Amino acid sequence: MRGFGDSRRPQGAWPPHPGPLPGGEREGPLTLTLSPGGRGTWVAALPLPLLTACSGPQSMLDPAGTQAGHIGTMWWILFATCAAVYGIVMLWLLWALARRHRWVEPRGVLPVEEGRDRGLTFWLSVWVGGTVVILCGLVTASYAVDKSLTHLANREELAVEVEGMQWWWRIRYPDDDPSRSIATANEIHLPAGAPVRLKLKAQDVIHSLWIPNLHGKMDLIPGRENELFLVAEREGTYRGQCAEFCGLQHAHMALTVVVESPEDFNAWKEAQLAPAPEPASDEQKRGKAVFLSSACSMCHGIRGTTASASVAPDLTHLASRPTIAAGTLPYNRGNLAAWIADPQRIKPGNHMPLVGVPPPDLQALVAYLDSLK
Amino acid sequence: MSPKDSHPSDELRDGPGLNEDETCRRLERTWGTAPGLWGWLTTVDHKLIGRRYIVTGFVFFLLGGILALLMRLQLAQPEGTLVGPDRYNQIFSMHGTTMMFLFAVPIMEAMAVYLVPLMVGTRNIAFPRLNAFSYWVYLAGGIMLYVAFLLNTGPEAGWFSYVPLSGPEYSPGKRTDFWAQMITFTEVAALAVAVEVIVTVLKMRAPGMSLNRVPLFVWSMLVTSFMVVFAMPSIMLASSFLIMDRLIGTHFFNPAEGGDPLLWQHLFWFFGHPEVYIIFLPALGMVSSIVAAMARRPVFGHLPMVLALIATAFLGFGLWVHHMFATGLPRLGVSYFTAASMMIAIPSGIQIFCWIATLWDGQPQWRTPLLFVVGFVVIFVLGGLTGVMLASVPFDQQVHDTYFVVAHFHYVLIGGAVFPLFGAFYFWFPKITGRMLSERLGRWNFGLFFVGFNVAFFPMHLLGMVGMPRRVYTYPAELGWAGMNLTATIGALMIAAGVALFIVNVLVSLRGGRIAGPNPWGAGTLEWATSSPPPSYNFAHIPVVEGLEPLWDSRGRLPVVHGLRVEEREVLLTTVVDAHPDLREPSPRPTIWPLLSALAITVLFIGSIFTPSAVVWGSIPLAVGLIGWFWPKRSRTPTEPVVES
Amino acid sequence: MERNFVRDVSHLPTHGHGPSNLTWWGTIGFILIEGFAFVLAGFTYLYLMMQFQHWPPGMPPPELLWGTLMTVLLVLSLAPNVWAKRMAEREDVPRSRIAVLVMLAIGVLTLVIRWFEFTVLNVLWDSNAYGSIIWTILGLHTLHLVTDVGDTAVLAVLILTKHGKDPRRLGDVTDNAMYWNFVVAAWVPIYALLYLLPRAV
Amino acid sequence: MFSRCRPAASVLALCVLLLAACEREERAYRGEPVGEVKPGAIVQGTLYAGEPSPPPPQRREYEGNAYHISEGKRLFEWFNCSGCHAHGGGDIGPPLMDDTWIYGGELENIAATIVEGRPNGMPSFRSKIPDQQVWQLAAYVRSMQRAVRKDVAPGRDDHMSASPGEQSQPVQEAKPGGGTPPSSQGTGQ
Repeated sequence: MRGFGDSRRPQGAWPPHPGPLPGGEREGPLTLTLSPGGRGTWVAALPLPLLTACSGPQSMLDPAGTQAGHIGTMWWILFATCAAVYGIVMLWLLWALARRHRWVEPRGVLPVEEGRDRGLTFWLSVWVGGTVVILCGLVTASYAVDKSLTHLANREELAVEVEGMQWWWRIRYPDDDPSRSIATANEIHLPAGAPVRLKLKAQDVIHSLWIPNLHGKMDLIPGRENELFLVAEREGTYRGQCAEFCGLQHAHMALTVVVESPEDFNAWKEAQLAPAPEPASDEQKRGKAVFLSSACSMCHGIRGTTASASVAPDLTHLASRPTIAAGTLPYNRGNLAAWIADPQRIKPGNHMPLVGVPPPDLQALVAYLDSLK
Repeated sequence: MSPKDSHPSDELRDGPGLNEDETCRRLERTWGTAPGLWGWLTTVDHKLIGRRYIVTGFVFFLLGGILALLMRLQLAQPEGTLVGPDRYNQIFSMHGTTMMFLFAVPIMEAMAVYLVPLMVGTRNIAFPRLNAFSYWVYLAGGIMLYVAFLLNTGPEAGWFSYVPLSGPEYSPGKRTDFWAQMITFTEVAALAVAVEVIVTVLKMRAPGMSLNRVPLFVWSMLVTSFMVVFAMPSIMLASSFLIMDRLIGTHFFNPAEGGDPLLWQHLFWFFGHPEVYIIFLPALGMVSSIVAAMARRPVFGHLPMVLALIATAFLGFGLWVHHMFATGLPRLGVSYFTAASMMIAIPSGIQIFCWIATLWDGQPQWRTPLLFVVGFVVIFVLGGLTGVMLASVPFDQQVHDTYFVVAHFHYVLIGGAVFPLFGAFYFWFPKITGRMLSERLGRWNFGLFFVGFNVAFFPMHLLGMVGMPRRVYTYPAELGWAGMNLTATIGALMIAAGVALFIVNVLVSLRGGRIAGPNPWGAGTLEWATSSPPPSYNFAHIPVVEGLEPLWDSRGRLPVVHGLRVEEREVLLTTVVDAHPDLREPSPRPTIWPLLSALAITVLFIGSIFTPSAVVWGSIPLAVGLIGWFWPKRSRTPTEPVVES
Repeated sequence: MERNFVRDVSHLPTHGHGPSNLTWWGTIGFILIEGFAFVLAGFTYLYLMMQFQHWPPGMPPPELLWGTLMTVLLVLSLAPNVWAKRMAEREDVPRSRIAVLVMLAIGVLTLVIRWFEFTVLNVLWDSNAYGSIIWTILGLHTLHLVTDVGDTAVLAVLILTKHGKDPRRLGDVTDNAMYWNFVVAAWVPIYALLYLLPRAV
Repeated sequence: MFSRCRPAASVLALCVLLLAACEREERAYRGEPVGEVKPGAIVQGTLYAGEPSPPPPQRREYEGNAYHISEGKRLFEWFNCSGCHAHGGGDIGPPLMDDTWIYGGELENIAATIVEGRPNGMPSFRSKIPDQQVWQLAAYVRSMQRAVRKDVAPGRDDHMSASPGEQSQPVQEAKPGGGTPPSSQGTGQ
């Protein structure tokens, strides 16, 4: 029952039957905590006060990659320039309103004085000139930063295919040797410091991949293939989210990006290459049977078993992922059980149906899935 | 054919030969709208239709505002449970659609329908029947959308309806079809008004109002109308493609058969970006009117202001790609749009400068309209500057489709258009109703709106940068967005209170407001030369214009022309550039045909949602309606035939 | 406010031809709108063309016969059209009547030809994006033909009855002629786009 | 020529359609299972039955709902129904777009066929496909043979050589009981 007890809300009896689960569609996801430390630390970040909110697992103001760093610089340039301009306009407005004005009788009209208007015309041309100079500066800066984003593009060390689906992310690490390519979902692992090319595709509707700590967003468009080139520098766990409205569960289409040392990355990759472990306990064996004989295997695949469907996330190493349902819930057994028991309450409208697995089977199924490290 | 140029002596004309009271009485009989329901349905008076248009637009503003409040309440706390995703998606789609298509553009055009004929000194708008038709079509489209929404058939793919999400495969049912047809309704209405305004401004100006003497509000509406003419065909084409993809299986947006989802985005934003200026330019005209009257001097830099308007319009068509920076278009081409998008700050900067300069040199009168203008400058300049930021491709890639953009365009659109509009309400309410709005309530209204607006929308800048995307129906607590979202919701409630206060003010002032008189602000343009509210014929005699602010120039003794018939509806046409008197043109009388044609076209449009054959059988009643509309009728006095257009 | 009569306008005429008419300006306004819709549809055509490797994709382009016939007829129709406009401006009612009837006949003939054009496009609107856009463009132009023919028919009825004595009907003939010019002007680039371009690339 | 009452009748029909909007547009993504798919006799439809019995509730709930049918369309691809039925045109399995139904063309028949399987190749999906999805699939299959209202039938899809979309076809009633086993059918062999 790992991770079960640390839910913030009372969870109700296990197995979650009979009757509707607590939480649910009308009350939001069941539980949003996770086991302390380790995976998915971003989720554990407590609500932060406004000023410290700038840093975070999904903030462009806290860059952890080369590209995000450049864009961060661009932001500060823009911010400083625009703040200065705004200040000037506001000061002038204040002066214009508060100064001692020419006297005019009630309902009278002020004559336009040629001299004063000529003076104003001079300042207008200064103003326009200044605007042009500032804008040229900003256009140049923007262009320079834009070029720097693809500076290392030809030194690609790793290619990752990201495919947006309604409403999850299919991630592939292609390899020339097909048996060495990895398929996973809703998590990207990246070696720190390596130039990476993300190949972006979509099957259904337009999505947009946005990992603000690493780079700006790029759309995933059916019929097209886009690219995002990035170098992640600082190790850590970051959060990305779909940024193009994509339907009912656009709000729950997140992914986790783990930036780790090259050694850790290779270890993770090797682990992912392995087929699913064989069930060890009787309960797990029964869970596997449930999986293969029920609706699960119509959509999900687990390498090393007969389940080979691929329209839903590959579950071969489900238990090694930090979240389930595309960042909706932190991974733990309790959440997993709740999710399988009634996915439509937690993420209404998503494509995982209400299967109605009987409670004893559900427990076995969760035990099996939890063994898929 | 004998042109009826000579006038028999029995024809009555305005002028020195006819007693003034008698002139007004006869003009009223000629131009007045019949009382009762029939008169209401058949009227072609631009003031009645304009007023109707304004009220309808404002009702849609309130509806859109209620939807906004629902969204803010849902987002006030993480994992909110007020509405589910399906309802939320419909709500935000309806909010955007309502505000853009049913509120902002129509109400700006409505102000033009009311004010432009008065400001250029003529008796009615050009093509008054088309004007009536336009209103009915707009009303039908708006009602259709809201009825559909109440029947759970509201649009669900956003006001921008990106394909494939809005396409046949991912938006089942009729939701998006209703949205697409609503576009057709409102575009037909908007295009009709645009043509009317253009022709009114070009051909019906008072004698002497050469182009360099046209008031800035009229200029802004002229430029806006031209933008409508060139922008709206794009969205009509796009929404037709969409509805054909959905209903008869064309492949415009199907990449598997050679279509392209990005085609939609190009067409949509080729309309969608100018749309922002279509909303914003009229507001600039309003600001100019208010500033001149409140600063007690003409706006500084009339010519630069006009050139800035025109430049904005031209540039406005060259920026649409900055809505598509994240779609992976070629980098170099995209850089052009960065430059173009930033350049639009130049004309905007000129205008801001000129207004502040006018206030600086003038003698600001601290009345409510001026408060809204000051609020406009404070808010809009900030929105404009974040717009400059968004023109930068790398920065836009970060904040595109986040709450930063939500904050930006609300600063631009509420600050840039709604604040001037409220200022305009306070400014022209006495002209439209004859009574002043309360200044005290006005200050409270402004204060609540201004503070509430900033409380609601300023935090959204930061929200966007710390990762909150747009169009999410909920968000997890762990990301630390809760506090700012709650603040925004409180601000939204303050805005609602401010708007409620405005409604109270209107209701109270309609009954007990101070009587305004013809020119309560001592302003200088022609709409203030007639009584408040203006008579059905606008002016007893068509004024002659000798300067930019005719009432200030004429010092109480307004020059006028005479010789228009008083027993027949007749308007004076003038030449395009110099406004020399050219023709006396008959003006159409009230008729039911525009309403019938609008009903026929409504049946056609709604029918075509369900069956393509409606386009065929629906065109028959429409043709009947149009023939009835254009069928010539004999005038009451048979000496001069009348064309009804 | 006091007024000061400075000018008498009672001698001004009550109708005119061309740009001094409001209707003329209104027609120009709608021509601008529709013309721009044609331009955008043309851009869509070129945009979609860039999505394909072959254009048309795997089928022969529309057969030339009927489309070319349409082009010839439309261009030739300009002559009677200009004549109609002149006669109307001269306020020559009998000749204007003849001219309107000729234009009506030509209009009906174009609709017949258009029917055959649709039969030789070699693609359906729901086959692929190429089919969608050529059907749409042709449909859009047909809509203009139908509108103009309907308009001309109503005008013919008016001008042949007692309404024809009204000089304003002659103004309508002028505006109708202008609109037909637009319909022809819109067709020529469409012909090039739909019939010639696929053969050139 | 159009008869004069055609437009009027169409307007009336539109009003009815508007009222049907709520039912058509509901997104019942967590619909309570309205009825279990029971193994039962093959209902041959009202044409054959002596007394028309009231249609079961899921007919309205699923056949009248655009969302369910579009979900059925998605699942038809996901579960690779096309592998045998080839987008409804028929291949190894019988065509689904025509009006010939071996095991009954009503919603319940189709649902039962999915759950139970049929001889000559149609596997049983009992316990493999949850009830709601079975009904969705069945409703989609009904739309393929144009037996559902046009305003709920799906449009074209975003794939190659897509058919024009079920809603572009005229509505027609199923003629149940073709009686020819798929193995001896001419089509698709």
